[in-house]
Amino acid sequence: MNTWRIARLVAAKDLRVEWRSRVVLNQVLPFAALVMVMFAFALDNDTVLTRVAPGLVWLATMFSLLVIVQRAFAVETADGALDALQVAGVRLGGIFLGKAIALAAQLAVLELMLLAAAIVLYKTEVVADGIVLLVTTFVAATTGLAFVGTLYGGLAAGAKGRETLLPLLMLPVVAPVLIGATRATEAALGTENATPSDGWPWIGLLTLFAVVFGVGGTLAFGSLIDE
Amino acid sequence: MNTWRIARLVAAKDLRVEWRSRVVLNQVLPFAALVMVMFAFALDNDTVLTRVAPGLVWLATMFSLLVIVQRAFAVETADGALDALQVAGVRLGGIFLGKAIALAAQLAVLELMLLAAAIVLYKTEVVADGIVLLVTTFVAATTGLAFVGTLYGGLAAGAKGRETLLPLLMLPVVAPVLIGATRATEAALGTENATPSDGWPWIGLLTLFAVVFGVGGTLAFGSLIDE
Amino acid sequence: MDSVVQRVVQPVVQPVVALVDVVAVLGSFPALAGASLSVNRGEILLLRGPNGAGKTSLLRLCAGLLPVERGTATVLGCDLVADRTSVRNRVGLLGHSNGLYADLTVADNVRFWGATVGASQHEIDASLTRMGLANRLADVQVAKLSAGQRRRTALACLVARRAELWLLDEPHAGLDATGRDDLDVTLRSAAAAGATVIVASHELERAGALATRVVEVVGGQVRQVAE
Amino acid sequence: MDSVVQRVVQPVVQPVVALVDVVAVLGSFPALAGASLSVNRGEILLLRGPNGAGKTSLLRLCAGLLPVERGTATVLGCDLVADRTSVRNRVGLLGHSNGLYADLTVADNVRFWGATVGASQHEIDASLTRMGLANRLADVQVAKLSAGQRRRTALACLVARRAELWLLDEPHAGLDATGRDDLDVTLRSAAAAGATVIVASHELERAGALATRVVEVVGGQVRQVAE
Amino acid sequence: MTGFMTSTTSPAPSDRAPTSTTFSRALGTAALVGIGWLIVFGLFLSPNDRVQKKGVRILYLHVPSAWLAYLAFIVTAISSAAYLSKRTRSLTWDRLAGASAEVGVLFMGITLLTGSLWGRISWGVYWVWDSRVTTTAFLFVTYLGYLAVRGLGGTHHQRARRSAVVALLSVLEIPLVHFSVEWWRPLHQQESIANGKLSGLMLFSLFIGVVVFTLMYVWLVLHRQRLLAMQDALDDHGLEFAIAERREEAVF
Ligand code: HEM
Ligand SMILES: Nc1ncnc2c1ncn2[C@@H]1O[C@H](COP(=O)(O)OP(=O)(O)OP(=O)(O)O)[C@@H](O)[C@H]1O
Ligand SMILES: Nc1ncnc2c1ncn2[C@@H]1O[C@H](COP(=O)(O)OP(=O)(O)OP(=O)(O)O)[C@@H](O)[C@H]1O
Ligand SMILES: [Mg+2]
Ligand SMILES: [Mg+2]
Repeated sequence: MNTWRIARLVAAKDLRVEWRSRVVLNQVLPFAALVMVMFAFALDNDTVLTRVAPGLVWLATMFSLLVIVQRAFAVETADGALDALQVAGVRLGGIFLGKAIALAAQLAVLELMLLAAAIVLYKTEVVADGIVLLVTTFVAATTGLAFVGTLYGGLAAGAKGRETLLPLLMLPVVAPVLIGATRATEAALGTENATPSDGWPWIGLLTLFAVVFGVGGTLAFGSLIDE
Repeated sequence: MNTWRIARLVAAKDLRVEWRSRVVLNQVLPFAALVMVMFAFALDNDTVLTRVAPGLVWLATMFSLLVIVQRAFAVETADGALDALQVAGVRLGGIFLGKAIALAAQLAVLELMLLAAAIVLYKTEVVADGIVLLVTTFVAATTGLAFVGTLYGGLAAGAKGRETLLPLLMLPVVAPVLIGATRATEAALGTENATPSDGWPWIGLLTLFAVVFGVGGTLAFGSLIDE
Repeated sequence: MDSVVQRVVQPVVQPVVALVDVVAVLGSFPALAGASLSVNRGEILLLRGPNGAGKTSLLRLCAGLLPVERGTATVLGCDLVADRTSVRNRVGLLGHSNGLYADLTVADNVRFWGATVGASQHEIDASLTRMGLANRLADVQVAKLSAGQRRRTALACLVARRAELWLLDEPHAGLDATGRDDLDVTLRSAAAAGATVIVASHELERAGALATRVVEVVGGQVRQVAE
Repeated sequence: MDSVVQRVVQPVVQPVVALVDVVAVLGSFPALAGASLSVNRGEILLLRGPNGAGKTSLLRLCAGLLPVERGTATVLGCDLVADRTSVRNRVGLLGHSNGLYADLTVADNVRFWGATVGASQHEIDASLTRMGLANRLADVQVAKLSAGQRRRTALACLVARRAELWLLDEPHAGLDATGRDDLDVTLRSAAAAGATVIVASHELERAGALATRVVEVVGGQVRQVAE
Repeated sequence: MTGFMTSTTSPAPSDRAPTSTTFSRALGTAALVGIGWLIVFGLFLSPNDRVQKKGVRILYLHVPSAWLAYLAFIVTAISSAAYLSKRTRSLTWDRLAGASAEVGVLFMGITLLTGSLWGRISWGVYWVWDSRVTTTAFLFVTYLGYLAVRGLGGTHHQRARRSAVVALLSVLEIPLVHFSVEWWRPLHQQESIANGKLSGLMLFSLFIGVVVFTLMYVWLVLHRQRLLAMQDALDDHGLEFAIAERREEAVF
């Protein structure tokens, strides 16, 4: 059966797991909110805060991403389901896409919440003409993050002490997203009187990133999780 | 057999697990270092950085703490060893102390590295007469964090979706440590020309915190993990 | 009832499994050290042998999970040396672990694994009935099941996959009397419908009665057993 | 050899296990619904019965892991209703899962569990020999072992704990012929030395031959079985 | 499930067992009347503040809700302790703790809300990283965590033991919130009431506010506590059927 149907199957399965366990909803969302507060708290200086708010949104997203990805693959490895999936001949590209889709869905919800939090906590206000840029940024970045997360999540899933290997693998890779998304968001929010036009170049980076890891992942996922 | 011998036994076991798997050494330390770098990225602005460096050191510590605690209890729950421990009648207070000790040892190493990183990355310099304060802060904070981490780690270990419940429970509680340690460190490093004398009051808070959770944990750990 | 195994199998000239002097390593250890085995279509083969002899490794190799280090291995006409993934969608493996999603219900699990081969709802129900799960258990979360009930669920998932080659690792373990009977009936009818079955087991009476042929695995090699 | 079970047991007047109309719940489900059972010192009792009948729950209750909801339960003279933890250090439980530390070696594990009751090095070695692990395996990480080798390790840990009441959940599953013999010898000598053994199993021939008495668990109740 | 201790005492819930008594009804009416008074005094009779202008009127919601939230959490801690001590162990204490925590979270929420609204008026922003404001937020989250722990499952007594410990540890944050303003970054109002910076009429309106919130607190806790008791009783009742059903399995 074709890769695409597998992807739909796996995505549906992952979302159903979340639906039955409510883990992301009840625990990761509050966690993300907390991270925001903690940052603001550690930085503890309003002018600094508004200045770096966009960066913090993405930092918090990144940490939550870690948690969600960990969870997504803990589900697979807990009882050796990943083996079963491979044997089931479920095309690994399909698994990759499927898990990425489910991940992106959960991330999107999360980011919306974080942005809202940022606007309240850090007094960042959204300028009308930045909206388009903002939305584009979030879509591009989310896709990219979902792909990277799935790719390295799968890689770490096989390894020993995976709960700690994942961050190590992932953070350096997502750094570009962090920068790109931050700059683009700054432009959209007009932080330090940046204008939306400054933002679009970064979108290019984000999109490139998403495409590279999307294609790369679909092709390479198999060889990664195949021990 | 008495609580103290159990504690030594469990601590030795945990450290041996780390010795054989090298997970904290090879994965958490780099992770912490990465987090520091990420922060530097997110707020690329030297003046801001040096100003908030102490806060960031402790933020990074906090996130690494999450990862280490998760790992520490993943080891226990992976194959139902926690059940076995309880049946073995190993005094739960003993388990608590033991795991806390092992955790503190690992944290200490981590913090030293973070501080070094901060000094290099953020160009914060240590003033001689701040050293004593600095050391005291690290000792007090580390003890407190180890206790809290073990206590809530144990609580979450029983629960479904534990990898995500832990942060929710832990972060708000460690917030005081975050404040206290940050302020004390600032005082020690003379950030914003604070003087060591400003720091000592905070040590009080940190010590109180450590004592409360140490005693509380030793007494209450049983009822928390008892399923 | 046979609907669950009605996938049409075109007659194969060569044996379903043909291993010649196969060497396979786990880490640095040669779990299989020159194993040769040939299994024909419709056979029910029992692998017996001491702990650590290589039974699980042999099954995983046939499922394309373990790479062939030396020798030649052909399964269902696919050359595993050239591409061990090619065979996957046509074999079904039940390992020591069940490969179930603990958060999902029994029915959810069987439905998912069935869907990977496009099984109809009717076939899903048939599989559940086969393992005596078409009752209150069908809608209970797997996490809440007893050990044997989980094993039944895993078997139901396997049945729903309608594989041409069934590989089972100690399928009887944990099953009660009726469960064992259900299992034997299922395997026999699968074999009768043209599938091939390989069972690794330590319950020699039970599995011996089921099998059409017995071989012994010792020290990573396969040894014929005189009737 | 008997050194491993030489802990002196002072003669008890009342039965070792005395359950009367015990109700115990998992979540909201009464896994035990009015179970009554009495076991005398030196007995080897076999619990049989269908999957989900309540065998595991019964064993966990006797080990003080499962609270008594209604009825009265006395184990080794300790009243589980008043304080279910009181009995723990005197019973040993082998559940469906092994409760081993995968990162440690076989010897490490046995040493740790032995240490919880202050076993000497000589007793540790004796336990290893008992389960045929005093060879190259002793220094292999548990993570690398085969299923049966892990089960052996878990049993060795149990032996090292020299409990007065042994509770075993399907101890034979996964063991090869010699392993089973080793196990039976161990349990018989333990009983001979004054310990009491309760075994839950589905391998009626094997376990039946071992047991001095058989009862059936059905629907959360215990039913006597006519010889 | 309730343990053997209370399962016998807790009544089987009949389909029309009300959670209200004449007392609680009286209480409810008193609270309603009080709210009326609070509106009259808070919005009309009490004078404007020199600095805060009309904004000061938020005080009559803001402060009472905060103080009552404190009280609620302290009650939770005390009844948790009562549960943990062997002599007084009873699930009634546990339910009281739970109910009180729920109301406390509600009131703390009101404090945060009114606070940030007030902040918009007097600081021009909804949120500042003032010590008290932040610690309040942490206190709020901590008790969300407490409620999450109550939801972890297990038997009623397991729930009680677990959450009791968490409650006893969490309550320690209250002094942190209260004294934080003296410690650092005081942007938020310092102790102004205790050292009588308020005019008589303001003080009186505040007093009414406190009274009203107290009435509401007691009323809410009474009802929540009874509701929880009924839920537990319902579980026990369900257990009867479940046991009977389970025993059926043995027939075949
Ligand atoms: C989100 C923002 C705010 C939060 C979370 C908050 C929280 C609190 C809390 C917890 C208390 C109880 C303090 C105690 O007695 O321990 C309190 C008291 C008080 N708050 Fe706020 N507050 C906020 C904003 C404000 C603002 C903007 C004002 C006015 C400018 C204000 C004025 C007061 C006053 C006058 C008291 C009574 C102080 C005393 O005498 O104890 N608050 N607030
Ligand atoms: N990294 C390693 N180092 C040393 N030995 C290893 C390693 N990995 C696996 N082994 C050994 O390889 C063998 C694996 O064999 P396998 O799991 O196939 O045995 P099995 O026949 O299934 O045994 P069982 O009947 O217990 O299931 C075991 O003897 C194990 O000790
Ligand atoms: N939360 C729950 N909801 C519904 N049923 C549950 C729940 N938790 C446990 N159960 C049921 O309780 C029973 C547990 O029984 P237990 O594990 O003791 O069985 P067992 O005799 O050990 O079975 P096996 O032979 O398979 O090991 C199972 O029937 C399981 O389905
Ligand atoms: Mg095996
Ligand atoms: Mg069982």
